[in-house]
Amino acid sequence: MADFLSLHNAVARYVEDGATVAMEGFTHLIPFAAGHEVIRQKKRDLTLIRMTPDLIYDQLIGAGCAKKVIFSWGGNPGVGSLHRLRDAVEKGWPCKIEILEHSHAAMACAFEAGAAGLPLAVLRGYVGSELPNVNNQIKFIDCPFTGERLAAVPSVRPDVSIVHAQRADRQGNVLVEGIVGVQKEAVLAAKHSIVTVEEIVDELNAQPNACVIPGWAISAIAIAEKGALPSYTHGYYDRNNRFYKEWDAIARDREAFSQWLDSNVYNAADNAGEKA
Amino acid sequence: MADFLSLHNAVARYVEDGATVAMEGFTHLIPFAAGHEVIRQKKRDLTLIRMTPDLIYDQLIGAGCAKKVIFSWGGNPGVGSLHRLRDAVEKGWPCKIEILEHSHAAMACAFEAGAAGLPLAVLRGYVGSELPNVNNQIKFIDCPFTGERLAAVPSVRPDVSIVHAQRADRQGNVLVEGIVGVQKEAVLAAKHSIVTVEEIVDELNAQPNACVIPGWAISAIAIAEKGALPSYTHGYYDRNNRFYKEWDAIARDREAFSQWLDSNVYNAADNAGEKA
Amino acid sequence: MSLEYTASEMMTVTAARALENGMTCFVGIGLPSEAANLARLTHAPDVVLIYESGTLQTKPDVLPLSIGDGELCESALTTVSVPEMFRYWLQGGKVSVGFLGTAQIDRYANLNTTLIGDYASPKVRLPGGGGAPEIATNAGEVFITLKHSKRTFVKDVDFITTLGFGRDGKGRDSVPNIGRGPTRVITDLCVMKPDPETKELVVTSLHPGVTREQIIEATSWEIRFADQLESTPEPNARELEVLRELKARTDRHHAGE
Amino acid sequence: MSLEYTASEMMTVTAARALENGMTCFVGIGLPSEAANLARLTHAPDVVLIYESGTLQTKPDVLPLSIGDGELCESALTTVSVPEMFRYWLQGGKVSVGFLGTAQIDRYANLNTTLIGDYASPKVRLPGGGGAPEIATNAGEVFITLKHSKRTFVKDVDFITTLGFGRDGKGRDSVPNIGRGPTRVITDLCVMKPDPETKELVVTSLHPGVTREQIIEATSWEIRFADQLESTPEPNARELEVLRELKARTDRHHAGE
Repeated sequence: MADFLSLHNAVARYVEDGATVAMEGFTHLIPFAAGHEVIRQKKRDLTLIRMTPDLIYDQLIGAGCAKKVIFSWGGNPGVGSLHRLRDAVEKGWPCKIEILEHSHAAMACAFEAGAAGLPLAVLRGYVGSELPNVNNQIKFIDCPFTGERLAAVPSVRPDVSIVHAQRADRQGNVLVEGIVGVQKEAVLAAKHSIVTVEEIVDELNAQPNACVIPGWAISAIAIAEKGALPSYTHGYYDRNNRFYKEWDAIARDREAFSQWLDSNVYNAADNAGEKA
Repeated sequence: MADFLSLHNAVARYVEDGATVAMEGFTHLIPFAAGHEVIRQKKRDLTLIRMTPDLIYDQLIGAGCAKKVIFSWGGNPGVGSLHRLRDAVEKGWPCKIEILEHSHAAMACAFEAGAAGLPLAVLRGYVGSELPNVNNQIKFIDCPFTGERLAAVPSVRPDVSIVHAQRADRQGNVLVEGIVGVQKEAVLAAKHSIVTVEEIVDELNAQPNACVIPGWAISAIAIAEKGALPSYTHGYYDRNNRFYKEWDAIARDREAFSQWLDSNVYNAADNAGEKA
Repeated sequence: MSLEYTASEMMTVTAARALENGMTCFVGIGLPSEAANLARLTHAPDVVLIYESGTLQTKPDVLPLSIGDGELCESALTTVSVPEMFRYWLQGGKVSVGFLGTAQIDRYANLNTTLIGDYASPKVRLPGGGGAPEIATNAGEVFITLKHSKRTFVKDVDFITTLGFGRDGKGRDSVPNIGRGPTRVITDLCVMKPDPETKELVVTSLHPGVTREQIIEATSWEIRFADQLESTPEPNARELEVLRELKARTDRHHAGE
Repeated sequence: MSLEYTASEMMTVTAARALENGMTCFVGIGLPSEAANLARLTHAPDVVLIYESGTLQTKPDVLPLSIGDGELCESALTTVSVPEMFRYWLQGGKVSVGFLGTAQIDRYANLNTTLIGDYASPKVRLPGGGGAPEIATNAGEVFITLKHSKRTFVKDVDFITTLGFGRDGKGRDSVPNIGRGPTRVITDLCVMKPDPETKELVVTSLHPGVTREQIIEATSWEIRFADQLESTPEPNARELEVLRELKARTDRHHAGE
């Protein structure tokens, strides 16, 4: 049964220095408020897993929280590069980070396998790609029935997964609606999980086959109103596309980035997501 | 894009003698009307795949349509045995049939793998069970990352899958709601697919994450009102539990069974599902 | 004050009491389903019931006849696909206890639901494994409930459909990522638990009024009794009332169309 | 009658025309998304657009900035999880064409979106593979669209993120269950197709007003031209009108909060 905690307490309890953390949300429902809380609590040496690092990981990397990033597409969608990620990879600022790079298909399968309790995911993937040359976690197996060569990757099983969702009921059951990404898989694959929600309601009013994560499969629930901004929450508010474009200029410059971080994260309450 | 056909024409076009056929529906949405049409058209030598053979396969087997059954639980749920299945396996009436037996977990994974276009499914399964001794399609592989021994089974990829669903829109998109079983997987895993529906509507009115199978992933759609009876269609009609209990006596006796088949299938229109 | 109750009611109530509030239980149809729902309606309102049809956290008002009755879906928190049920919820380690019935059980709690006789030409063909083989290995532990008889309690099952502790009691030793297996067997006569060393089933508790002889008579192997043999507590009035109402509602429901 | 249009519009219209009505297209963000939606709004109303965010058969009214904008979900037939998208729909063989952009392409249509320079210490770190590596091998065929320049059209990519035809043109030979790969590349100057034998990209059609010299100038390898070199048909008035309205709607939409 999930505990209802403040975002501060949830992050303090479950995100330890050195932990492997997956903050998921495929463009939609990105847990920015929680990410900012991780920055404020100055967590260090995190291994950050995420299919699409996006601005949230750019911010975490720029703030010095990460020692390693496992990902499959690290850009500012529709805008360009993640300059903080690039600065860390290319120039080691604020610290050198290691990267482990996959394709989306492999990471999606790895989250699925993690949720399914398996040690590996098998896919028809990486054919002719040079990614297996630079990622020693990509192996190949032969199908015992057909002899076909298939790719295998380790499943994703984070210490903590953090996702954002529309709402929880008072038993901690969570409804995720719209672009559901790998959020459910991230929660189920992890040892611990934090779900931030827009609101807590008496009744979820979910359809029979809705994506609902039961409270007993979640460690902590924290309210974070507008906790996904500048990404969006289907049914609650739209994506702030303008901020995504503005981020390009902020992140290009170490100074501008540090100032932004001071004003919008360090010196903000834990509902900072609202202002992003 | 799915063709809208009569049930007769859909079965005539896609179910060939000797074909591998999956009629799915996990207790819910069992495609009885379509099964009866297969019996009426006297299809022979079918390899029938289904997790829970249920009455529909008992009838097909008793009618002499099957040469092989691949399954994981062959009973009359909550009532007892499938007497036609037993008579065929134990005494070869009306013909000897071969069986290939799995666990639910393995078959569910095999349908999933079939939908995913893979040749095999990998699961943590069959540990200590003697099923691998009698089913040579169960193999074991070693995880290349952890060394753990895991079970592998071939994926299910039928020539034809037949499922029943609530409704289709005029573009052939189908909504499946409630206990969705492996229906979507069966359709996606098959070379051809027939979906029978209660009705065709202008708008599906589906929720954002509803189980909807697009028309372009289906071969044929046929209207079969009450086409799942004596099983049920969530939102349309209930399960006829009484008939499931009555079936025990009908199926115990070859004569009683043959008479039932004459009255309710051979001499019935293709909406026979209604009377079952 | 003593209440009137049947041996079958005694079995169901005892099985129900095995479930603790807050457990997550993967429920087999029939006796396990009856016991699990009785638990939910009495001492364990927050027990989470999962059926293999994909219904998560369901609260049926009547007992389902099949594993996928409409009642299960309508009263569930949500309903997932069957592959997801087996992959994410069972294999993913979210189930604390699997509650199973069986046709045959042996002294090492191996279950046979496949056949009596020889596989190639069976004397009796049974329905098969269903969800049990992986429930028994992927759930945290397993409870088993069935009626006690010489026909069902055999020394060695004809076929191990579902692992208890194997042919020699060592079937789970050094297997990674496997549950604890059967931790108790509840019958209409007694409760049995595996010996901590040998894993052979041992009677640990006699139901009220049942004698050792009755159990010896109903078991095909030389059954052992625990040194500290307990007496199973009787059903209380509320348990019997709730169970009888549940069964009456269920009968009325299933008699209809 | 000749219409005024830009090279960029010429590219988008040509890319759009490559999509046939009824095709099932896995759409990359940016130029492919623009072309695919133009196709849907003009000659191919029944083209099925799929985005890797899980949105199946979507009909956005404005172009998404990201691959997962709300617009995509709201106008989709349904939205599935990302694992299901890659497993059932792409790997399951339901996609007839993958429509990709890229940062770098080489003469064998291999794509690089990983980095410029050396992997350990890159000169420029690019976003990475995303969905492309498996779109390129699991879709029936692949269309690629990008602007033509010496920087983007290189003899050998620094890194093969996504297979075209490999370092020697034989990368797909005797690989089971693999799509046909890139069948056309559409730029702002021309259309290229792989030579049926060698798989080297060959210019098959020049856009109106473009010279061979311009293409040679904008390509880092000694580009070949087909014997039967065609002239790409000009955009028509309706295509230009629909495209311009789409882009105007999109700009207005993304300028807002």
